[in-house]
Order: sequence, then structure tokens, then C-alpha cells
Amino acid sequence: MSMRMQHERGFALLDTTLDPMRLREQLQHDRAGAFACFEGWVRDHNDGRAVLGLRYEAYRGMAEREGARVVEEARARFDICDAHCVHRVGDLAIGDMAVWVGVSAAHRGAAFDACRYIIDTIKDRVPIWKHERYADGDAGWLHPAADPRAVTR
Amino acid sequence: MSMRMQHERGFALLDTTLDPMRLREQLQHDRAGAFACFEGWVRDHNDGRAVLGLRYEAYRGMAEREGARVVEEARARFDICDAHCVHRVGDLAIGDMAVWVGVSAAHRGAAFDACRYIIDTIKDRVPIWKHERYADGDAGWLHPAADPRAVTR
Amino acid sequence: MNEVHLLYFASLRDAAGVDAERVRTAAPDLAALYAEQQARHGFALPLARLRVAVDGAFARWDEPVRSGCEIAFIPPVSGG
Amino acid sequence: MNEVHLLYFASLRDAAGVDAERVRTAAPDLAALYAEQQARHGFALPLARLRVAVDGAFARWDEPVRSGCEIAFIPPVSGG
Repeated sequence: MSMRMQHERGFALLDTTLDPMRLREQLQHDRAGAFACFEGWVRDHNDGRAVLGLRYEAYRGMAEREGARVVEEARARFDICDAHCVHRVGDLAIGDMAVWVGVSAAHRGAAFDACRYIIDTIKDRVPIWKHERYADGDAGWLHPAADPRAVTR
Repeated sequence: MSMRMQHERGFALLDTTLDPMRLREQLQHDRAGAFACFEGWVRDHNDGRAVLGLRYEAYRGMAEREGARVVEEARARFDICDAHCVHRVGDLAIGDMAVWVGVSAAHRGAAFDACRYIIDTIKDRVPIWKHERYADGDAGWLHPAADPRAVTR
Repeated sequence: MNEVHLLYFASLRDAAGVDAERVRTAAPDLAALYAEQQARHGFALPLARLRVAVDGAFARWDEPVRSGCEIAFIPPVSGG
Repeated sequence: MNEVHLLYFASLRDAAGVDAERVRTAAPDLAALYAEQQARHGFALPLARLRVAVDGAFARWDEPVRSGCEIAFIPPVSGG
């Protein structure tokens, strides 16, 4: 049953507001006792600078394929019922949700581990870039140095 | 600011349906870039037996104090903005939410770690008991042997 | 003799048939008090699997029984 | 000479002034192709900080340049 109910594609890019309740409902299964979820919110600061807002840009076709592959990897590696991730593109304001990851599983260990794996790997590997606007008038693309904790390919 | 906005009491017992959207909103802060959340759902099976429904009972005063202490410990140990946990008491059906844990933080590592700490410790230490009704007509209290992975006091 | 207020939860309450009772006891510590009530009510759970709380806070089994306390034997919990 | 379709994202696009272009190149592999475009557009990011994708899938820098491909130089990503 769970295989049939899994989303064909576990990842989507959206240019409209994310709705956590609808996303969450898609992962409900009677055999799921645990649900772990991660949301990335637009912070008002980054590296000590006040942030006014930001924009996400993606290499759309590739981001959709790589994102779906990351979610498939999580489904294969962890004993979970289902998993899903959506990522915003376009302009976002402070407090907006940039990314949502949800995982349902029979037990909480697998739900947490898969959720963490997905967000870590999305951040490492999916071609999406953040452009921040700062209170001091400056703006720029973020091209972070590799995070040593990130899961590498 | 974050200290002022933190809930006086980070834990509550409720005998009505939990509303994840309302709970989530209480943890929003402009300086929070990460939100990790855990929900426990009533599964249709446990240890290979089909479950029809269940009931949670608590030693109310003590559960509220111990639960609040667990959330305070998470706030002290991890670099987070805020954390909150609510737990149901009374009768629940398959798919109902039994427990909700939410943590907001500047960065995701602390949000995940604190969320995991809270649910592990709640399950280990807070005086709440589950009574399950099975499809075979049997019913009983769950008094699990200590989980070797659980955080001990 | 001390008089204490005992609380029973979950399977202990089912076995005792009451959720609370006032008892007079000569038990010197909380472990002896549980042994006494276990014999009286036929509790299946051994002391090693329980915790004990006095006035709503976890306590040690070797603490003395004090009159007027609220004492709860805490079976393995199963919340979450 | 091979003709390829190049895609630029984020700071590379800002530096190139275009998000895509068709170029004819004699570069034998993808690393040489980046060096060529880096010199032409003044890209600040060294090759060591980039990944490269061919037709929407990650590729190795030592792969040959094939005519008709869509090639994207991938600056360090910052989604999530």
C-alpha cells in the first residue's frame, strides 16, 4: 500500500507560498506512528548582517531531478513510509518558508534520520541559489564553502 | 527578545485535538531560520498486533512539571530560539496526533538535536501511560522495558 | 506509623481497583512501602521496573516514608 | 570545434551578463571549457569551487566536450 501511495516525484519547486498542512496530510498513513518535519524560514540575519529579503533561483529541470533523487535515496536507505520535499523559488520575505521536508515512518528514529538526510543533501547538491538583500544596501549571491558536516555524493 | 517570547511553560497536556498550525505559529521568530518538528500519530499496529484505538492517562500535575523541565533542559543545552511540546490525554483513534514537539532555531543542527532530545526524554521520563485496544478483543497498558537508546536522567 | 496518600496509575490501578488510597504504614522507606502494597494488591511489576515519586517529584527508593506525603509508584511510562 | 549551449546561474550569470549562450569551442574537456569562459567573462570562482553538469546531470571535469550538449557550471549551491 505504501508504495502505491508514495508520490511519483518526492520533490517539487514552487513559486507560491508553501502550505505545511496540505503537505503534511499527503504523508499520513495508518501504519505511520512518527512524523518528522523540517522547515527552513527566511531569517532576519546571516553572518551578522541584517537581511531584508531574498530570492531563490534554480536550474529548474536539474533541480527537480536531483531533488527527486535525494528523496528516493532517503526512501531506500531508511525504514520510512513516505517522504516529500518542496522548495520555493522567487522572492521571499522574512519569516517566509523556503523549504519543507516531511517524513512519515512507523518509528521516530528513521523519520528523524531520513528528514535530516534529505535537508542536508538538498543543501549540498540541488542546484538552487540564494540571493540576499541587506539592510546596508548591499546584495549578493551566497556561494558557501563546502559544509564539512554535509552529506557528500 | 526571544527570552521574553518563550512560553512560560514549554509543555502542556491537552484532552482535545492538537492543532499543528497554531502550535507552529507560536514558535516563529524573525531570527529563526530552522524549524524542526515531531508528531506522534496513533499507528494501526504495535508489535505485530492490529490496534483499534488507545487511551492516554497521565499523573497530571507531575507530568506537567516533568514535561516543562524537559523542554527547559533542551532550551539550556541547545542553541535554539524556542521549543514547545504538547501531549494528548484521553481517547484517541488511528491517525490522531498523540504528541507534538516543535523547535525553532537559527540553524538546523540545534533544531533537530533539541527536537530529538525532547521526544526521547518525554518518552523516557514523563508519567503518561498508553492503553491499547486490539482487534483480537484484548486490551492492555504498555509498560515497555527501558529503551537502551533513550536519554536517561 | 505514618499515614500517606498513595496514587496508582495504569496497570497498578487496575490491580489495586482504586486510583488512590490513604494508608497507615510502618514501612521505613519507599522500597518497603512498595513491597507492602505489592503483597496486599498482588502487583505484578517488580520494584526494579518502577520509579517512585513523592509529592510529584521523582524520589529514591531508600528515602524514608514521611507522614502526609503523596506517594506515587510509577510504572514504566509509555507516552509519546 | 564543438558547438555547445552554456548556462550561467547566480554570480556567474551576473558576471557573464547573460543566462545562456551558444559557443563554439576547441576545448578538449569540460575543465578547459570553463577556463576558456572564465578568461572571457572574468569569473571570480575558481574551478575547484564549482561542479559541472551536462544535459542536467552532474559530470566530471575531465569528460570531453560533445557538440550539441547543454553544459552548466554550477557555483556552490545555497538552497534550503
